[in-house]
Amino acid sequence: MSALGILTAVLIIVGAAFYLAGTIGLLRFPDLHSRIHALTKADNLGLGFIVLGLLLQADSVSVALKLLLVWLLALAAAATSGYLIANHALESTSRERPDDV
Amino acid sequence: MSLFLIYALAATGLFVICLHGLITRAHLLRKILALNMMGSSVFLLLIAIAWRNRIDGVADPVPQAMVLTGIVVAVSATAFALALARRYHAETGETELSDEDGST
Amino acid sequence: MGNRDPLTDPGMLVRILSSVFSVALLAVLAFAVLDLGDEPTGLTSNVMERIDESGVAHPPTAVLLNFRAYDTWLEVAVLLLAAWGALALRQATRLPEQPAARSPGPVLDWLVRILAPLAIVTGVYLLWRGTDAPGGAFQAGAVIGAALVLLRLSGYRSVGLLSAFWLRGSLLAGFAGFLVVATALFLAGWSFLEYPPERAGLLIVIVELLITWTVAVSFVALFVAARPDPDDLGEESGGGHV
Amino acid sequence: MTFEMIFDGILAITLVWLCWRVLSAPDLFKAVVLFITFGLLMALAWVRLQAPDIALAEASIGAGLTGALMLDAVGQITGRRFPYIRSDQPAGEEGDHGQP
Amino acid sequence: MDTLYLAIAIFLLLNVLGGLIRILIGPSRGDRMLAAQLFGTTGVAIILLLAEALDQPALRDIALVVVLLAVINTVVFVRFAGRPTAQPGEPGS
Repeated sequence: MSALGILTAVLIIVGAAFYLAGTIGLLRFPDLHSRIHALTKADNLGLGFIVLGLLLQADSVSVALKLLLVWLLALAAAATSGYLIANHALESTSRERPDDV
Repeated sequence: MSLFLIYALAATGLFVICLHGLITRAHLLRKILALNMMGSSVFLLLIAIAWRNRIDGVADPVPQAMVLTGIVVAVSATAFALALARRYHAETGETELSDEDGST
Repeated sequence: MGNRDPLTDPGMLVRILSSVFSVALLAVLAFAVLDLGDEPTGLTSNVMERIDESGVAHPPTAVLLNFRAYDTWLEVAVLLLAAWGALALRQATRLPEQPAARSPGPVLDWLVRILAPLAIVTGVYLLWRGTDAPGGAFQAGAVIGAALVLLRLSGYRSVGLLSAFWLRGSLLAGFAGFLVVATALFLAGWSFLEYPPERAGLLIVIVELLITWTVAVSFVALFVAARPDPDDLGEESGGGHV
Repeated sequence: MTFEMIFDGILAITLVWLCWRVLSAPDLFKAVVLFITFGLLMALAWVRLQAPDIALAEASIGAGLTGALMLDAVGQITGRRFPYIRSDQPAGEEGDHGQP
Repeated sequence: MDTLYLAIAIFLLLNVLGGLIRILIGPSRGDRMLAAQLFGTTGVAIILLLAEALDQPALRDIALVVVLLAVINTVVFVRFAGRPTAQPGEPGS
């Protein structure tokens, strides 16, 4: 296995470890907001490392650009979703709503 | 246990579970979910067969095209059923169609 | 759900009977699957033999738009009926505006400004790729339609707000396009929906463009029409509680 | 026993289990979220069966239309303040049959 | 190398299985959506790994589409489906 291959393997394994951390955070953290915190960090970094590892194996510029685009979009989408869910939860708990059980 | 068998058996399992759900669940949304997944199970079986019939690594494109057609038909039917169910709910406040004997 | 006596409760009886039937059916189906054998059958070789005549290089696209164009044509008809039916349910002739909501907020607005154009570009890319790689009219239409839905959801409420004429026209475009092409070919001496090999590529591109547009508009129509119209019921308007 | 087969086996079992949970989960909202997950995993199954066209369609339709429609519908049907629910509806009803 | 990609893909699939527990136990709707959100990103990673392992470049387009459209579900949830607080009466698991 070439040095590049080893580096890819290491990066991908690190990425997978971040996913594991994210899942554990999702399961173990006590409330919604800390779960969001754990999750957005973990899955962004996890996907980031996996994309980085795969980038080293990319055989053309267009493949590399597509991988980067996927990662950047995932970053933006995850951050926004996390914000939206957190904001939503915050608003609904701070405001008393007669219709909530 | 080949890839074909794994997915084909999963497809039969899905089909039977969805059929059971379709019969026993009264809630309209649940029935729509069951119908949708039932369609997916049939597609899964067809695509598994297409994979089994591959020649030189090319899966049979005819079932694939059929399933592609089927997915669009399934999503149209699901969306229309949802529109009907929601209209029904808006009109009556009900989420189930009642039986003659009222046991829903 | 359980805890009920099957002798007195018909619902429980149905459940038990259905379970028994399901298990029996599972056994039959599993046996049928295991009995299929190993030798490949199917139409792969037939398709690959004649793919050069189809005008496209990607087998599923060739099947969809040339060899089995009938299926695709009728599929567009189903989509048309579903969208038209959903619109009729709310007795609207045009897409309504969504209930007034608070602004989507700067974060979502920022994201949508990036995502929606990119999604539309991706849709066009999938359409373009469809002739020789996975992708094609339906996937492209679905992605573009989803982008339009996303725009509507995030406060751009005029997106897809077509007049009745253009909305109906867009829903009809795919179906009508197929019909016109098929009729023209029929009059030119070919059989119905049989493309002349040397023109097939061009005709397929035209039909695909129309289908993409129809699928995209249908998706927006189906999504918006799924919400029952408060005005129809003479009640105060307002959809979700947001 | 190759890695491919392990992947397929886990995926197939998860699909069947998810389907069962979608139809038996007491909470409708939970069922819909599980259904969205089911769609995502289905796309993985299409990938494994060499049907990238279908995976593409499943991904775009599942994420872009079906999931959104289902969430919207469940919001209407379980939402207490949805204006169409008549006042004689019991206030605590989840809107799902089979709630204990 | 392909074996490593597949092994990691299996690992990520198992992660999804673990995350499903959060959907099952809730407690709030936001938690469930959050888990679904994580599955989207995990699915993208799995698809990218499979694209490399099975040598099917077209799969990267699928990953792109999943990423582009994943946010729609969250937006619909926040606007139309979110009855956000945990429900005390809801069954725990």
